[in-house]
Amino acid sequence: MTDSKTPRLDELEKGAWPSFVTEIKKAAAKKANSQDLLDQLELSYKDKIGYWKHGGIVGVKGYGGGVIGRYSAKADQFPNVKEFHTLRVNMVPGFFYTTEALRGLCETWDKFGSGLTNMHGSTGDLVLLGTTTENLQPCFDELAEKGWDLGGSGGGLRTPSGCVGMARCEFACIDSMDFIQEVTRHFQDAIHRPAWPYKFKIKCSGCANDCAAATARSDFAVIGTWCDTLKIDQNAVREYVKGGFNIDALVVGKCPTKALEYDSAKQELKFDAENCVRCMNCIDMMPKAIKTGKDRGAAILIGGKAPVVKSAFIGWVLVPFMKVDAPYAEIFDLITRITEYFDEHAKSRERIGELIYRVGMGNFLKGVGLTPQPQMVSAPRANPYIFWQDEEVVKHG
Amino acid sequence: MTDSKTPRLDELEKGAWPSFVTEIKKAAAKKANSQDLLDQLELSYKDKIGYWKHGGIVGVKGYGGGVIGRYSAKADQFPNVKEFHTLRVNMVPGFFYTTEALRGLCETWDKFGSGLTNMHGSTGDLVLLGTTTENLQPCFDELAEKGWDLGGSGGGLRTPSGCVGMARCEFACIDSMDFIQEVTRHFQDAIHRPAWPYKFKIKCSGCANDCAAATARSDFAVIGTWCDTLKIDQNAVREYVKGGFNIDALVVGKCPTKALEYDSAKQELKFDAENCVRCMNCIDMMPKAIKTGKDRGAAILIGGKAPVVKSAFIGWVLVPFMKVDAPYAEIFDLITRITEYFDEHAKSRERIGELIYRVGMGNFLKGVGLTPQPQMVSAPRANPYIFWQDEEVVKHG
Amino acid sequence: MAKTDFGPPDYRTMIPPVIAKNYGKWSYHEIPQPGVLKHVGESGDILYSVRIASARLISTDWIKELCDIADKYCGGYIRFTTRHNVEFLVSDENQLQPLLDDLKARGYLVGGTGNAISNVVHTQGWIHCHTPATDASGLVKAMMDELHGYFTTMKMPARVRLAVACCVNMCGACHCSDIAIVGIHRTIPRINHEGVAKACEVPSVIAACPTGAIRPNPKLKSVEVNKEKCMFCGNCYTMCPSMEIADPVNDGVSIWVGGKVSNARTAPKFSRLAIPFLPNNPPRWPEVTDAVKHLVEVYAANARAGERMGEWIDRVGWERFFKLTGIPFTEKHIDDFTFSPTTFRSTSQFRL
Amino acid sequence: MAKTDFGPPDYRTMIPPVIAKNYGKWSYHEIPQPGVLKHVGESGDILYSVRIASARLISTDWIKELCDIADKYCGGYIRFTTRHNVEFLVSDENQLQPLLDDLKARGYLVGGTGNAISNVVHTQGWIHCHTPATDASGLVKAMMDELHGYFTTMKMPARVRLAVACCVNMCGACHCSDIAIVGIHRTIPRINHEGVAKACEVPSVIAACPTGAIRPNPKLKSVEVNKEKCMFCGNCYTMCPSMEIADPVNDGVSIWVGGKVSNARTAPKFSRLAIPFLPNNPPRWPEVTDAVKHLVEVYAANARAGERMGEWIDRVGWERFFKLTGIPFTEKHIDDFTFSPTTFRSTSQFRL
Ligand code: SRM
Ligand code: SRM
Ligand code: SRM
Ligand code: SRM
Ligand code: SF4
Ligand code: SF4
Ligand code: SF4
Ligand code: SF4
Ligand code: SF4
Ligand code: SF4
Ligand code: SF4
Ligand code: SF4
Repeated sequence: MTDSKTPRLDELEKGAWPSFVTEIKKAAAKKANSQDLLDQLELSYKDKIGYWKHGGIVGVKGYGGGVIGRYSAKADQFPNVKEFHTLRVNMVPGFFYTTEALRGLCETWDKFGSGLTNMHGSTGDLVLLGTTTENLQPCFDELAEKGWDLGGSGGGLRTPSGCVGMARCEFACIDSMDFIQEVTRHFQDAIHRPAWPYKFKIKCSGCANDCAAATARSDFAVIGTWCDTLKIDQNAVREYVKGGFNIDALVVGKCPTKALEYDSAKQELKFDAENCVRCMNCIDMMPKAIKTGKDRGAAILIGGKAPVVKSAFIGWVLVPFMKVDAPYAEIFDLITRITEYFDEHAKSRERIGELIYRVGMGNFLKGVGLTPQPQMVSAPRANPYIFWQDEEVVKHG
Repeated sequence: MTDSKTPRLDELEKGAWPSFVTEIKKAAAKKANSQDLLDQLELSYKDKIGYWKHGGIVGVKGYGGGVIGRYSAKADQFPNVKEFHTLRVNMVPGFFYTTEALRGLCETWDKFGSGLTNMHGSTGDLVLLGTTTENLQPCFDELAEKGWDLGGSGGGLRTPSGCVGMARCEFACIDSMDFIQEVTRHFQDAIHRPAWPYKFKIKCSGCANDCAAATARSDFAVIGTWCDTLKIDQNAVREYVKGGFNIDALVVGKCPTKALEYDSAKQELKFDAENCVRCMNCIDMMPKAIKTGKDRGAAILIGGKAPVVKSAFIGWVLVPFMKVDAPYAEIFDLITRITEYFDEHAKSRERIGELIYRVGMGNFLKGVGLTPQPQMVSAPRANPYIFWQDEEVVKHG
Repeated sequence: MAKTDFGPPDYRTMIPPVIAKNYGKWSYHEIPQPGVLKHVGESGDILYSVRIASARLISTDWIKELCDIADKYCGGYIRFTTRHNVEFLVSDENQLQPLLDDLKARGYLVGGTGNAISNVVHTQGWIHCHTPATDASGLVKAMMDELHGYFTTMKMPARVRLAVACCVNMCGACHCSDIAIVGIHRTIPRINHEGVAKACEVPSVIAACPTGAIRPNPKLKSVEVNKEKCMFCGNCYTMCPSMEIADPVNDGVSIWVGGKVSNARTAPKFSRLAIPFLPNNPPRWPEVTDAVKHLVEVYAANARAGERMGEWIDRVGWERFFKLTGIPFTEKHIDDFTFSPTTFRSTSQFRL
Repeated sequence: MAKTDFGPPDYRTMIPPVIAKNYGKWSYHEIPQPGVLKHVGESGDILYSVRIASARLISTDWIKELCDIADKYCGGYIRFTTRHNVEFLVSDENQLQPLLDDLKARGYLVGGTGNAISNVVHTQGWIHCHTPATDASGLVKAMMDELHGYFTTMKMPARVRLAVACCVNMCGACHCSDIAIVGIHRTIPRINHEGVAKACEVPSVIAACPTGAIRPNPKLKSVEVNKEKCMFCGNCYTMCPSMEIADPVNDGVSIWVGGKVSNARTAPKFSRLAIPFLPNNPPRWPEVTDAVKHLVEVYAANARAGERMGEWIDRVGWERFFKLTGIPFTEKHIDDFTFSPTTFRSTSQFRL
């Protein structure tokens, strides 16, 4: 123990939670760069500072994105991580894999890279963590051979991602996996050859539970919902109640618009359809008794992002309801209009949310050909600073 | 009718609501300037535009405020309103008057002015509407003789105003009328000789009903409240319920923090004191049964204002609770610290709310010697842009 | 030299004896009928306050008339309210009915209490200000002629507070009223360069513009307005008379709803845009009075007991508000000023 | 030339037959035990998903181990979740218990479902990024060693989502998590003027600063930082390597609470500042793990069933939150960025 070169990191092999240090050590047993990663990390733990330099521009032929260049600031000490770039491999939509596919991937990565990965990056990519500039191309070539394409980076479309949806969820109102797959294919050029002022992210959740964190973490969030009314099976409701389920505390009392009332005499769940805002809670709580509506589609929210520069935003309602069915022509058209507007009007490193904030939602809507709707706001403006256009006023004097 | 010179305004003598046109005509019968006001107003109604020019600086000796200079843009047509300044006379706190006092005021105003007033202006002043530059001084002299002082205008303290409070309201937690009287007296110099970057308003309401609109309409709002717990008379509650009062819909269901529950079996109103936010609603609805607490004082809110320039603000909690008892030393001291900070740091035409926004609440609190408290915010910051001071970090390297 | 700095008249000299005696010791109140408050002191003393509507812009003649009435029934005491109404303070119960009869005979409107539409907080407009986009007194008179039936009764779901301001300075309570009418301009200021150069402080003019639409024109020692950025607030005109903005053809009125001031039940709220523009149609502004009446009626028909306009809207949602009122929702309703992102809807929760 | 632009592997080739068959036709689900989801199709088919914790930063060795397990019990199919957990998809009920036994034998943690603390969304930190103020993987490991008992059970009032980001870029879900740990700098960037002049685009650097703290230094073809305005975000460093900001002594960790992503019951919420600073104390960050554990426990002891952290705080109020947790409230908790006025309390409603 005392002669371990990584006494600090060793501490992180203790305890019940799976240890990333153990993982690095496994890779280090086979790969010199993983060993140097471990040792450099130990130094970081000692010095309390990171030892990676700004990335240079590296990549694979024909692509502008998908690789994050990374160089060690301590290359003299850790020569094997002098170059330690990551490849962002486009994951399978829904994060499903056959073991065959995964084994193939591992084989290639053991050959060309560190043998370390993130399954997955927080955008959703399968992140291959650490290789040299030289190895990028052959690694990609072999990956491509096996059917793995790269994901996004830089000022372009980022790898779209979504929830498991219809594959394994009764709540799914749209086919989030299929949509993510098709949107990725349709806009591949924007992913692979980033040419926009800044990143643009698309995420899709099959319902308002938003298991893909789309509203918070993507510029363009597609959230499945319905436009008819949810369906209640009163017998199944009774079963829940009989089973001791506290329907008042967990369902009725938590409905955001008080659209539900339990009539304990009649043993009936009364529902005020007009006031349901499709929040999912009653369905979540009683999945056997309450189902989503049948006329399904999605709400689109725009502008979600992290704090840099103007503040974090949670996506804003852009389209209250639209159909999202294959082949997705309508929604692809919308994305095209929006990203073209983004490309044309955004400043460098300005997210779409920041652009909308700067030019005003009204101008943005006009620019992308959408009509203002009250669902877009939590409340109308409170300040009297209203713009009027020339054509709205009378020329005179 | 057809040969009336004011056919448009005549229309506004019809109908049930008291007519300001009738009032102007009454004055016009005695006063040439009121007649010209009427005629100029008719022209405005015809042309749909105002005919007053920017005011010049006019006033009375020793004072810098209390007069709004006003000149007609149509002085050639309406020579008697060539000069038509208003005097802002400091009303009686609480807007109480003896008929004797009012008659004396009318007499003087009939002598020197238009015979028209606003009872009252929206800040609270008794507005004497329209006189000449020449008449300002003699008018004021005679007013002063009768005990009427001027109110505020310009970049200084504006006439403080408040609700009727203890004079006629069982809800009053502080003596709003007395406080307004004393604060006016204490800070008279700042009213009469405005020397600050912009206006500063103080308003006081005896309770959270805020009948003086203090939170919305004053820079420094004093809102009466209590720091013990409200008092419930269960017998009186029962009387209300017996009388058919819907306690669940109007009281229990409307308590913002659900601190009340009516036990209809025990006929008892249960109260969760810890969660009462002293909103007044249950007391408002059942004044015979529920009373404010006994340990009384006020919450201070800062920054309320109209939209110009940075947006309208509703006052922000600055002091969650303080005692407000004569002789008001503590609160006067607070006002002094705040107005000194305002005088020193605000830009021209910057309200205190805008100043706080610009410099940051933390810096403002430090500047006026107050401690941050969670009551000041509806929620803590969501962005990670935190300032650290030199003394909080370690110097090294 | 005149006396100065003696402050307001001492309220103690202005209050009736029943108030002096029961000051701070009132026990409870009732509203026996619209416009009549009955306050009962811990002492058992009773004070009736009878509230009447005022035009606010009043003549000394009328004030003297009020004084006559107060002398007759109220021992010579009178008060005004924070919303410009007049209150007759009756400590002798026997005087109550005679007073009410007298007021009725004079055609005065008794009301404004409880769940009523009280008097309208308003401003100067064409009467006395230099920056108005409309008149205030006329709008109030025209509206209240239509709505006075709600002043003299208490049949609203809750109190309804109206306010009128003749320009976006909003002298009054417009930014926090159940219904607010605000005069607005819609065309950019017309610059008289000579005038600016002569009389205006250029940096202050530039600083006055909320949207940074004004830039200096050093050549002319004047300024220029960027048409794209100007939203017609008129703040520059306040700073500089040579930037006139009033426009008889295009000025008009906007309507705002759902604000409140009190902390009762819900926090104070801002009024929010309902109708961006209605034309200035003096003397009776029929479009405006119709719109306000409509808003009041839709509210009255839909809100629950005890629910202020803004509380009702918050319950049913703005999307339902626009549906129920039939008011079109436009890009003008969507905030585009500094805090706009905080008004955008950041959830998929809404009514379709 | 390699194949390009063929897109992700087709998910249809990656899903087990039971999913292909029941795709879009699931009827309901249950959670028979922590970490095990039971989905029932309209067809009557049943799919068990067994969820285990992952370190996220994993070796190909471990992936291959997962593959072995999936081959044995799941017909060769496996999935990952949006929070980096691994799911074994069991369509043969008989394989469920053997799988669970096997996982237990390997020391894997089964859990993360329902009202649990699931895996921690996190970032690169000292592992791979150039802008970190702390490490992410280490913090996660240290925290979850303390909290894993809440991963393998479902005894929280509601789900609790943790996130870690190594800098304020917040790659991940920090801005909307029940509890978020964010690395922060606290000292201003150190400018290497030569480097700036050589390699950095000055206008972009200036534009990158959220608070406008950077001004040009034309003499040096470089920039200066206004100490008063800099709040240490490091955004300038992202644009320009010659403005180093990492500071081993003063960098550290901030803790944020009450965010959520879902629209269930309440709208998505931002996480808000709880603890402005805790020191970087690798390898186990004891101050941070203690603080997070404390937050979790205070929440668990006080929230009602079904109440997320932010929902609980909204019900009891932030003033109560600070009292219950004993965390001091400081000027740092008060927003002073663009939208700050919308976070100030505009009502006299609060708990004392
Ligand atoms: C790898 C990854 C973190 C991880 O470990 O999972 C990551 C890593 C970086 N992010 Fe990120 N971001 C990653 C997901 C995110 C997310 C989450 C998401 O996409 O759902 C966010 C928040 C959502 C958003 O986009 O706003 C995110 C918000 C940022 C930001 C702030 C952007 C903003 O507008 O606020 C930056 C700063 C920048 O762009 O300059 C950033 C920048 C970076 C850079 C490129 C650092 C930089 O300044 O150049 C990091 C490279 C690290 C490295 O060396 O590998 N990264 N980044 C994630 C991408 C992996 C993947 O492809 O799956
Ligand atoms: C597997 C996964 C989707 C995926 O594509 O990978 C998933 C799967 C399910 N989610 Fe989720 N959610 C998943 C991430 C999320 C996220 C995103 C996140 O955590 O970053 C959210 C938003 C969290 C937030 O608000 O901060 C999320 C919010 C929900 C909710 C609403 C929670 C709430 O606020 O009440 C439900 C409804 C419920 O559980 O009652 C939900 C319900 C479900 C159900 C029950 C749906 C179903 O019928 O199959 C699934 C099992 C839940 C469980 O684990 O108990 N899922 N779910 C994700 C598992 C992540 C993990 O490993 O822990
Ligand atoms: C007379 C009065 C309206 C009325 O008819 O009642 C009034 C009239 C004027 N106000 Fe006001 N304000 C009056 C109460 C208010 C109020 C209400 C209040 O005090 O409760 C407000 C909103 C609260 C506030 O202070 O924010 C108010 C907000 C403004 C503003 C916008 C200030 C802001 O920060 O947003 C301005 C613009 C300015 O100062 O340049 C303004 C400016 C003006 C000026 C001086 C016009 C100007 O630009 O110079 C008006 C003079 C009119 C005249 O010729 O008589 N007035 N003004 C009120 C004062 C009478 C009195 O002393 O009792
Ligand atoms: C006389 C006056 C105070 C004064 O100093 O002049 C006053 C007097 C009373 N107010 Fe008020 N309020 C007065 C202006 C206000 C204002 C300010 C305003 O309207 O500009 C407000 C804030 C309005 C707002 O939120 O927009 C106000 C909000 C209240 C409330 C809370 C209303 C609510 O939101 O529920 C109550 C409580 C109640 O009535 O239940 C209240 C209650 C009362 C009581 C019952 C207090 C009492 O026990 O004596 C008084 C009789 C009310 C009535 O008329 O029914 N008073 N009251 C004001 C009369 C104005 C008028 O002529 O109409
Ligand atoms: S977002 Fe909805 S549809 Fe998608 S996995 Fe979550 S609960 Fe299911
Ligand atoms: S989905 Fe949400 S809003 Fe609709 S009834 Fe259920 S709980 Fe209420
Ligand atoms: S604010 Fe309160 S104390 Fe003052 S009059 Fe209104 S209800 Fe009475
Ligand atoms: S005063 Fe308001 S918060 Fe307190 S118990 Fe009464 S209704 Fe509830
Ligand atoms: S609202 Fe505007 S126009 Fe009306 S009095 Fe105030 S400043 Fe003058
Ligand atoms: S009217 Fe208002 S927005 Fe237009 S230039 Fe003048 S100050 Fe600026
Ligand atoms: S949070 Fe910051 S340090 Fe961590 S990966 Fe993202 S950009 Fe890098
Ligand atoms: S660290 Fe952030 S605030 Fe400081 S100068 Fe750089 S960009 Fe500006």
